[in-house]
Formats: sequence, C-alpha cells, structure tokens
Amino acid sequence: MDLAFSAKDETFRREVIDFLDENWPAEYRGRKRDFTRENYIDWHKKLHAKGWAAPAWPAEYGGTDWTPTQKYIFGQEMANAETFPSLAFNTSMVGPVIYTFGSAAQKQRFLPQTLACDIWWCQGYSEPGSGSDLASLRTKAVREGDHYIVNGSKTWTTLAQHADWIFCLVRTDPDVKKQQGISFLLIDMKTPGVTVRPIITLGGDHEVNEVFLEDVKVPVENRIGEENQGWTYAKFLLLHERSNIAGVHQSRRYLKRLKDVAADQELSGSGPKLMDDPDFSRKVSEIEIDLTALEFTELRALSNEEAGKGPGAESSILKIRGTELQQRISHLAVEVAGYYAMPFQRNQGHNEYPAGPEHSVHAAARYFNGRKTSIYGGTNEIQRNIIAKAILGL
Amino acid sequence: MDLAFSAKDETFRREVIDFLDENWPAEYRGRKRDFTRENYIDWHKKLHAKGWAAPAWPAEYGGTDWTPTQKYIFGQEMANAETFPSLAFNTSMVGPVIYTFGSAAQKQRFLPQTLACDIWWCQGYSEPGSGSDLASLRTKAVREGDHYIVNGSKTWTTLAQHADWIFCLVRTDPDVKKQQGISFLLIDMKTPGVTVRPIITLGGDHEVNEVFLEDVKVPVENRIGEENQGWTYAKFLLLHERSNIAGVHQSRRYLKRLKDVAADQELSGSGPKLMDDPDFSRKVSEIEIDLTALEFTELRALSNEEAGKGPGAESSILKIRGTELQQRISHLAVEVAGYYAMPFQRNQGHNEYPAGPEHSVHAAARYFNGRKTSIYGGTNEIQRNIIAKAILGL
Amino acid sequence: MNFEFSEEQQMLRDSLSRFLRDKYDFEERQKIIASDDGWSREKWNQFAEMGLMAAAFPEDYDGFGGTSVDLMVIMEEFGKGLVVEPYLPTVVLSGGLLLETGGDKAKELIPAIASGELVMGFGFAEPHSRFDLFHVDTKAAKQRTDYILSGRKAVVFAAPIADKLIVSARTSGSNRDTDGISLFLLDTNTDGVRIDGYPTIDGLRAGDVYLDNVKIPAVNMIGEEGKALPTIEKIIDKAIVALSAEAMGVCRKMCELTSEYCRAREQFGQPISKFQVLQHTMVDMFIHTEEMTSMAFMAAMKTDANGHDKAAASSAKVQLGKSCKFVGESAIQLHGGMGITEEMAVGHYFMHSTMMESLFGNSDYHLKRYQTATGLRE
Amino acid sequence: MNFEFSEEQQMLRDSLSRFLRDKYDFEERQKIIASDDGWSREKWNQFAEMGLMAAAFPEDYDGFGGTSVDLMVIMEEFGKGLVVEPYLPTVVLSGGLLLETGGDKAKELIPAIASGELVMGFGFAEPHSRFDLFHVDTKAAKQRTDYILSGRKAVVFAAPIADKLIVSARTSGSNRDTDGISLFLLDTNTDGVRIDGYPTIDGLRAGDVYLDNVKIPAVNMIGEEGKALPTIEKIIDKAIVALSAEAMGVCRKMCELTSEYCRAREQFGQPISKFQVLQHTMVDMFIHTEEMTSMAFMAAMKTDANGHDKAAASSAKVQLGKSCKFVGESAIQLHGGMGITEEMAVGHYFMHSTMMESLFGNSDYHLKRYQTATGLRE
Repeated sequence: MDLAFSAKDETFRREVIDFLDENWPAEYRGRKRDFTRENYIDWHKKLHAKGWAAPAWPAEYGGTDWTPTQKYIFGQEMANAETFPSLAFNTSMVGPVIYTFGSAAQKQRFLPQTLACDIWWCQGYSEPGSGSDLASLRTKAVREGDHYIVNGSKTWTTLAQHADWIFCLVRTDPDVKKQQGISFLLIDMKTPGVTVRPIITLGGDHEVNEVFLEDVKVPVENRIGEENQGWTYAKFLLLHERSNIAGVHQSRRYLKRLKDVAADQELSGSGPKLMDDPDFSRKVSEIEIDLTALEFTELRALSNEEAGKGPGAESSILKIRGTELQQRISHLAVEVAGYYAMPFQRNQGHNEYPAGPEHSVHAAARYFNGRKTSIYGGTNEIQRNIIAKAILGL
Repeated sequence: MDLAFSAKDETFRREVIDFLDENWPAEYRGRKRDFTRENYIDWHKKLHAKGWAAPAWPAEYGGTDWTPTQKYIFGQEMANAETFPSLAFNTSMVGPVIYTFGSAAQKQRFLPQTLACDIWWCQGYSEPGSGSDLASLRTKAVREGDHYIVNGSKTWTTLAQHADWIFCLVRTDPDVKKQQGISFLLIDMKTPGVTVRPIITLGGDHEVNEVFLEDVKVPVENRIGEENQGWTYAKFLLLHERSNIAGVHQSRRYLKRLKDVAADQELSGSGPKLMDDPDFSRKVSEIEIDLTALEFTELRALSNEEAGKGPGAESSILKIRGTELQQRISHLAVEVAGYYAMPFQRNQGHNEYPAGPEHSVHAAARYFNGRKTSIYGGTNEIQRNIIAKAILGL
Repeated sequence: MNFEFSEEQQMLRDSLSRFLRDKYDFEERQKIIASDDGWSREKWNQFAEMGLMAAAFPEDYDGFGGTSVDLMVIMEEFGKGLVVEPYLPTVVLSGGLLLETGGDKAKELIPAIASGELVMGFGFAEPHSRFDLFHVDTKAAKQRTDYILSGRKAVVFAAPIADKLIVSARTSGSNRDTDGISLFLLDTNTDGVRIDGYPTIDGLRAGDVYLDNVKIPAVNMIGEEGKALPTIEKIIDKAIVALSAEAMGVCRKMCELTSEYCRAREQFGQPISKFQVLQHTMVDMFIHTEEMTSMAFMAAMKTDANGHDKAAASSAKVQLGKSCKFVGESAIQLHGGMGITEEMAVGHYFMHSTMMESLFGNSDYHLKRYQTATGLRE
Repeated sequence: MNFEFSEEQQMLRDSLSRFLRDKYDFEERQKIIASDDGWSREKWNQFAEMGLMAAAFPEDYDGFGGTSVDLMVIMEEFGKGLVVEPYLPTVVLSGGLLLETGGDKAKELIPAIASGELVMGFGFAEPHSRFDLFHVDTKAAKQRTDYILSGRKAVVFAAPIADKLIVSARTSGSNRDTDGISLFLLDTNTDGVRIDGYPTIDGLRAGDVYLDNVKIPAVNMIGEEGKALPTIEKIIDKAIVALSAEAMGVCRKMCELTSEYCRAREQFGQPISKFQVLQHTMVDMFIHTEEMTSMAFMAAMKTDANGHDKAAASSAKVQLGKSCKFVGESAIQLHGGMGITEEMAVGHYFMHSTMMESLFGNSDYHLKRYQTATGLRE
C-alpha cells in the first residue's frame, strides 16, 4: 500500500499539464461562464486530436490504455485547469453502449463520429411520468416494416438544443413486465416529428429540454442489440455514467476559489475577513475533510476496479456524497456572496457591469440549479435503495 | 396574544418556590444522584400533603384546577429546583386510566392509595417480542371462574424492583385482530408466580427489569373496563404519558449547569475556558435556541388544549425534539468531561473520591442511558409515522 | 399568557388570506414580476384599502395597530402568497424608522405610507459591510444647512420603484465605529442619486444606490445626529421578526405543495407519498415549519412585551436560516426535476426562502449576535 | 499508487481475524473485563506469538514492520473484536516513544515489548490539560543525577497493569509553554508513585497517576531535555492513525450487528430491515463506515509517506468523531431497548466508540488543529 506516484506517472502529469496550458484558453479559467456549442465541440476535438477524448474506451475504438492512476491524474489536472471533459453523452454514455452492444455496422457508422464529436448526442431516458421509476416509460415504438414509428416525449434532456442525435429508450412491447418490453433506439434529431422545447430552470438557465416525438420514423437498423432488451443496455449505461460522478477535483477547485475570495480583504473592506470567522472556516474545513474521505473512497474503488472487481454499488456512495458536497459548496458560495447573491443577473449582456463582485454573479443560480445533482441519474434516495439491496442485502 | 404572567400567576409562582425551598432538600440539588425508594415516596407524599401530587387529575379525585399557565409555572419551578415530579406510574399513567375507565369500586379501592403513593405502580406493556409493535403482545390471560391465569413476560419495566402493583396488558382473545383481544389488568406483585429480573443498562444502571408471570392468579375484578377493550385504555394512557415528554425545563437546567462548568476556569486551569471555544459555545447556543423553539411549541400546544382542542399528534413533535435535545445535551456533558468521562465510577461507594470532577462522574452513563429516550414510549421513528399519518395524511 | 389572535387580527388574516387566494395566485404573481416595474400598484392600493399599511402604525398616526403580532398576521399571509409588493421596505423598515425617530417627517410621511400613496426603501447595507449595520463607508458632510452625501448603498430593496429612500451615512468617526451614523431621507430623483436597479433572483426589485455629492437639507436628517445605530438595529430587528412570520408562511406553503405533489405523483405503482423515507422527510419539514412558527410567535410576543429584544430577533433569524434551508431543499428534492423548473411554484418559494436566509444577516451572524445578547460573548 | 495489502499483511490479518473469531468472542471478552486485572496475559502472549508486537517495530529492533499500514491491519481486527489488551498504550504509544527517542532505553525495552514481556502506559494528559499536549503542570526538577517529579497524570491507559510508564513532565517554562517538556521512564513501583486505578466505562483499565517527589535517575529521561513536545505530538498522531483503523473495525462491526439484528427482529409482521427508513439509516451507517475506512487508509498511507502528517492525523480524527457517533447512535437506535442493555455486544461497541471520540482530542479539537496544519489558522 503506497501513495507515491511513479516517475512515469509524473511524466504523464507533466504531459497533461502542458497540453492543458497550450490548449485550454487562460480566459476560460477561474470563472463559471456559459460555453457555446462551438466551445464544447472545439474542446472535444482538441482532446480528440491528442487521443484523449475517451480515455476509458478500449484502445481499439480510440481510447487509451491508461492505468487507473493515470486516469486519476488526468481528472485531477483537468479540474485544476477548470476545464470540462469531452462530451459525456458521447464518450461516457452512448459510446460504451455502441461498442459493447452495437453491431459491426453500427460501430463503424457511429463510433468514429461519436469519438470525434461530429455527432452531438443527447439522452432520451426520462419522461414526464417516469423519473426514478425509469422502467415505467411510455414512449411507444411500433414496428412497421423496416421502421419503428415512435410516439411520446422525453424530458430533462440536457443540451438537446445542441444535439444531432438522441439515444432513446422506447417501449416496444407493452404487454410484458415493464423492464422487459424496452428497446434502445438511435434517432436522428432532424427526422420529421422531433421537436425540442426548452425547460428554464431556477435562476434562468436553459440547459434541459423536453423532446417530443410524434410519428417519428426510425429505421430498425438504428436499434441497438435485441428488441425488448433495451433495459439491459440502459442499466449498463447508468453504471458507466456514474464514473467521476463524485467530482472530487471539481469540488476541491470550486472550494479553493471560495477560500481565496473569503481570505481576500476586498470582500469585507476594513472589516474582519470572512475566512477568519470561525463558523465559516469550520464549514470550509469540514467540507475539505469530507472531500478527502470521498477522494480516498474513490481511489479504493478504482483500486478494486484495477484488481478486476469492476464498478459495483459503491458508485452509489460516490454519487450520494459527491452530490451532497457539490451542494454544500454551492450553498457556501451563496453565503460568501452575501447580499450580492440576490441580484438576478442571468440575462445580462456580457458588456454590462454586474451589480456585485464576479464571484457573486452566478452563486445563487448555481446553488438552485445544483439541487438537480441529487435528483438526476437516480435520486439519492434511489441510490440508498440500491445500496440497501445490493450491498447490505436488506 | 401576550406573554405576560398575571399577578395571580406570580403569586402562585411564589407559593411554588416557597414550597420547594421548604420541602426539597438543598443537598439534592445540583447533582445527579441515585434516589432510593424511600426518597421517591417521601417526596411524593410531601407533594400529596400539599395537594400537588397530581395537578392534572380532576379536582374530585384529588387533582387541581390549575390553568395551563399554572401548570407551566409549576413545571418550570420544579425543574429549577432540580426535583422530579410525583411518581409518574401512579399519577400520569395508571391513575387517569382508573378514574376514566375504572368501576366505582376500583376508583374507591385504588385511587386514594395511588394518589398518596401507598401503592407503587409499574407498567407492564412491552414484551421481549413486542416493542414498537406493542399490540403484538403475547402474555396470555385465560379466564378460570373468577380469575384470570396469566402467563408471559414483560420487559423494560422501569423500577419494577420497587413496585407493589403492576398494570398489565394481556391477551384474552388470541383469535381476533391483534388490537381487539387485549385486556387491561391490575396485578399485585406479591401474587405467587410474579418474579422480577434486573436488566443492567450501559453504564451499569439498574432501572429497568423483566417481569415474569407464571400461572399468576388475578381476580376478574382487577380488570379495568371491558374484556378485550384494553387497547383503547392503553392508547389513552400513552397519550397522557406524553405530557412533559418535551422536558424543556429539565433540559434548560442541565444545559445551564454545563455552561457553568464550561465557564469555570477550574475546568481548564490556566488554559482557555471551554466556553470561549467557539465550536463549543456554538453548540450550546444552538441547543438553547432549539429549546426555545420547543418551549414555544409546547406553549402553543397548551394554548390549543386550553381552547379545548385536546392533546393531539403534536405531542409527537414534542417527543421527537424533546428527546433529541436531551440526547444532544447529554453528549455535550461527555464533551465537557473530556478524559474524565472515561473512568467507570458507577459502583463506587458514596465515600470514595471520584477520579474526576463531580460533573464528569455520571456524564457517560447518562449519555448512554439517555439513548433510550428516543426508543421508549414509541420510538422516534414511530412518532414520525404517527405524524405522517395523523397530521399530514400521507 | 395568551396565544390567541384578537378578533381584529383574525378578521384581517381571513380577509387577506381570501384576497390572496382569489386575486394573487401563482400565475398572477408571475405576471406581476414579469411586468416592467415588477410590482402591482393596483394590488398595493388594495392592500392599503384592506388596512394592511395602517395595521403597522399606532392610532396617533391614523393607524390601528403597530404591534409585531399585527405584522405577523400580515407577513405570514404574504409568505404563503409569495407577495412581491414592497411592504417590508416601505411599511416595516421605512415606516418603522419614521415612527421611531418621530418629529415632523413622521407626521408628514406615515399617513402617506398608511394610505398606500408612498413607496419607500431603506439603504443600510454597503458593498463591504456584509451584515454589520455599523459598517458605513457612506459619508455625510455638513455644509451649512445641508448635508452632502457620497457613497454607495448595496442591494436596497424597492429602490428602483420607491418615491423616497432612507439611507444610513456617516457624519463622524471611521467606517466601523458604532457612533457617528445618521439617517437621511431623500427623494429618489434628487440630483446625484443614481439607482442601478435589478430584479432579485426571487422576483423582488432592488438596486444599488450611488450617492455622488447629493445635497440634502438638514431637516431631512431623521433622528439624532450620529446616534442612529440603536434605532437602525431596533427597526431591523422588528423587520426580522416580520420576516420570521413571512418565513413561517413560506415554509408552511412548501410543506403543503410537497405533500400534494407526493400524493399525486406515482412511481413504482404507487403515490410516492407512500414511501416511508419520503414520509419522514415530510414530517421533518413539518417539524421545521412548526419550529419556525413557534419562533415567529416567540419573537413577535417578546418584541411586543419588551420593546426591543435582540436575543429574540436573532434566535428567530437562526431558526429561519435552518428551517428555510431544510424545508426548501427538501421540497425541491421531493419534487424531483420538476422542482427545479421555473414552471412550478415550489421553486419560487425555495428561491425566496434562500434569499431570506441571508437577508438582515445569516444564521452564523445571528448566532453570534444571540450570544452577545445573552452574555455568552462580549 | 497502490491500495493492496502486502502478502505478509494479508496473512497477519487472516490469522488474527481467525484467532479473534475462535478465541475472543464477546462472551470471552466479557469474562476478561470482569476479571480482577481486566485483561488476559494469556491472550497477550498469544498476540506476541502471532507477531503482533513485532509488527510494530522495524527490523533493527527485531521487529518486522513498523509502518502505519502494518498497524492498521492489526488495529482494525482489534476494533472488530473489541480487544481490551493494552496494545495501544504499550506498543503504539510507549513503544513508539522509545523508538522515536532511540538510545539505550530503546535497545533495552523494545525487544521486551516485542516479545510481549513488558506492559507499559503513557501519561500525557492532566486534570486541567483537556486535549492540549503542551499543557503540563507536572514538574521535574533536576537534583544532581536525578529528577524529582511531582504532579498528576490523568486517565493513563494501562497504568494499573503496566510494569513501566512514560510520563511527560516540565523541566522548564510555565505550564502551557511548548518548550520545556521532557519524557521520563519510570517503574510503576517506584517510591512516591501512586496509581488510582479504575476500569473505564468501555471496559479498559486506566488510572490517575500521582507523582509525589518521585526520584528518577537522569538516564531515565528519554529524548532531549525540554524538547519532547514534537516527539509526543508525532507519536500521538501515530496512535490516532492506529485508532482510526480500530474505529473502522468498530464501525464495521456495529453495521454488521445492526443489519443482522434488523433482519431477525420482526415487528408489524415483517423483519424491521424491510422498513425503508431503517434501511436508509443502515445505508448511512455503511457510508460513514466506508468514509472512516477511507480516512484510516489515507492517514496510514500519508503517515508512511511523509513520516509525520498532522493534517492527515487530525482529519482522520475528525472523521472518527463523526463516524463513531453516527454509527454508534444509529446502531443503538435500531436495536431498540436491547441495544442499551449490557447483555448485547452492540452496546459495548457503542461505549467504546464514544470513548474513542474524545481519546487524543475530540472532533472540535482536531478540526482546529487541521486548520492550523493546513495554514487556515495560525
């Protein structure tokens, strides 16, 4: 048992840092800002050019052969540079499904474009009536010759407004147990009958959408795997999606920024620094310590994975604690902002001067919006049910 | 709406204080000590002599006509003097059942002795197999002529080692819905077949017992009310028992004592006072504020009661928060004691010198033992179920 | 001791509650906040007609009330209805300061507030003050019969829609002295006053007020020169007591919306209200709401009994921080994704409850203030 | 990075685990603590034979280990088995101090510890010190080739059963100076030493050690005169790391006992493990235990990597306070009344976990110490 990084690891770290310094614009760092579709694609393509768009994929499909330690270092440095990973819909979600369950033709058609971000994917899982009880979904796909005719609607579809394709769970057999009648379809968003309606969340963000599907014709060849076996692929995806759900490095980074603000005399003028308030500094330190616990829980899980034990229900712990910590930090940001958390500055043009200091501008919206993290990807209550059943056997 | 006490109330408060000054020995104050059976009875009898043994009883049976405000004042001053009320088994538990549901003969035979504490009662409700699910009790009473033959066992019987009589729930009809086959019996502990086995709790206290009933002959005339209607009387009792379950004044008193210790330079010698530790003082103040919320919740409930709305499921809130606060305070006492919470000094003779300061002697045992408060009288989980159902209608 | 509302209070409560239910539902409220000014003069006038403004002042000023319990009745309903009209800045804060400082200005302006004619705001915070009311960088220099004010007041509620403002400014001392703070009354259209207005994230209107050599006649100083801090503290505390009542309304409403939602929402073949874990969360929301209610009662009753009770106000504010956070976050969690959309009312209650956590100082601040007030710290 | 135990560690763990399961069950443990001395010399010797003592020392001292990860393996099992023998005071604390200070005494005594022959205790706390290791009232005055010690050391674990003690005493400075503290080795039967022994509430043995003009040869001072504080801190931190591993074992066991109990206990016609609220409580116990485990790993690995890592030790201790309290209190709650009786094992784990919360300083203390170590406070 040993914490040291090998010389090889340190060389690798240097390479990551150099790459980020060169490719991730300095003006993107240190501020939460709204990235455009082009920003996302540019960045993904830069990673792709380096061969780092999908480190977790098997090398044969364009992934890397990194050790868990290298993956850890990569994640750490990405967070330090305050960048985001490649497009998760592509690399963490649909990609692994395609290379694991797709046909040779599907792999050939979709994987390169997915890896290169020539397709932007979005996820069609949740429906207005089916949240935690995902398997109760009702979007219907009826076979007609070589096509399915799809009707229904999907919701909470993140960045659907940017997407080219959507991967969808649909019901192909309404007469069997709910998990057994589901299929997994890939749908071109340009197909007639697909419409996207924005959902505006608290604080004014437009990140999620409803996607309506009305008599949408989908070629049968765009079905992944077997008809009615979609639930298997869906669960596989959910397990994969949870990697880095802990978000330790991102949380540490955000907390560090808050510490800097709270330790800066500018915040309180001639008054005592916020960081010297024992109640505030206690919260900061408690979060730091909890982040350390989370980090080592993740490292232990990685180590298990390396030993071939695979990601299991422990990922539910990472999800629960990871999101709780993100939420605690975002509340702390509201505290730091004080009165300047209150002005609503979301729709402000980029040239307007914000009412309060920089750090305060998005604090409240980020806190409000961040409540979703304990809801999506299986609510934290569902995660606890999973642990109760799968680990504790209750 | 108005917080002021009337002149009449203030006169009454004076009378209570004078009574306590005169009757409650000064050496009993300020220290948690073990009271003997005689101590309990003496004190009960003094209250009785004053007519205050059972303030809540109707005047015709020896109670008082106090207003809720007077009851509040009485409770407050009793706590300030660090005394305990009259014997709860008698005055809060079996007494009200007897005067509400008992026959004229039973009232005549039992009420005066109960009020005067010439009988010491204990409660035979819980059984080894039936805790939260009280109605699943299995102690059996079979009718034989003018008697019931009782077989079974009761547990968590507080101070049964001192008791003369036990009031018991027994199953008189095993073939109906579990709540419907229960009867309420009064049993003389001297009856052959009744044995008491001590249960020693964490920290070494002997407060609770198991009571075994083996072919115990109980005259039918000692049954309260109707056969198989015992569950009704039991629930009535549970509702009554919950008055002063919040224990606001007692908690305030204990917290005050801890504050005094923590503010005393003696605790830390030439080091900084514990009370100046911001983490400690924060906990103290949080508890104080929570006690204020609890106190006003209780006052609002009292006011409702006065307005004839009767005690309802709100008492579950008082139970939950009251016990949580008692437990938080008792943990704080362990913190105050520091290393001197560790020595086990329970079996020490009264002349031995304790290892640490006075306040530390019982701190840990009181904390351990106090875990029971969120378990007995319906666990706090059960209380939440009650609120969910009875108030929120979920 | 008596915890019953008077008959008048009960009537006021009933009629206000009815009015808000019939004329101020969530849809109506969203229309109001989306309007240019972000408030409704029409509703405001109706509030005045119902006597809500007069209820805040004693009879000498043509009012018919003025106790904290009177305010509690109103603020609780405002909380339930998520009312955005500037009652707190106009009536409680500005009206309170005028009433407290008395004199001609009080005689002139309180009736105008009571009739609904006058809208006001109170600028007490500054960019660097955080929650310290004595941290005043804004300067007021005497110049013959005038004062010249310069500085910036931060996040002044109602500033962009107010006719007049009261601001704290320093007539002497250095910027964190407790002495030397005075209160000034000014028209928002005075030369040198610039108001950068904005909606707040919870749908109110506020603005930063820039004072650039603003000339104010000395008669517009209210209260004694340099001695304003105790007055400000007293009135902010009164506002905290009122806010506590609003919070109890907001929390109550979040509980109701959540129970309703959970009873209607089905997952895994049953209403989610049947899941024990969610039931217990709702029970804990309910308990937090009851505690908030108890503390709002406590603070109002003690303030009425004692005139000014710092410990009561600060402890109520600590409770507010705890209850609003727990109830708000739980309400969103139990609503699932829907709770985070702008479409459902519950999210708006949550946003308002979050802003209430820090308004007039957050829990950490008031816990320490409670300790000072009770002698636990210096 | 590598999180796997070595083959030797894995073997030690397996054999210790098997031994405790077979020879040190709850009944056996209760017999041991009820015995006059409150510990078992026989078990102690068996531990020594298994190499548990030697595992704590490097090869130069006839040991075969000495890393914190080695200790972790042992302490976790001791936690699961609720072992009462004085391993922490003898091996980790006293052995650690001897190893750290080196010299003849180390050469003489460490082999005796490693063989199981010698039982020791370390007196670092005093009646007024609370958790401050530098608060030393006990005086050591030089008198030619001796030191004369006077004072009182509080709650010294193993004192009544130890052959020798190490105590901290002040050779110069005033009672809260960080400089001027020295370490002395003494036989418990030395003239002037009085030990008021007692069982602790969680079944260990400890005692207050009264030193009344105790004459100790100068050669029995270990380490440099007046410079002992860093050594003490380092060894206490090492003990905290070991305690964290013990806590992870204790928490793990409380989780297991609770799940077992809840699966067996029926109420309302089903095992109470079927109630969702209790399931989630058990999940939260499990998460707290995983966090404790992660922090025990973290602290051991960082200590091994960095030699002495204050932040690592203190943050692990903060986690210990939180995990032990949550897991312990929840375990009792879910056991219902049975959990509070002396009859069931779970209550004894709970009592021990509670005492671990304050041993070497509670969470409040170590949170502040963590802040100092990480530069957040001075």
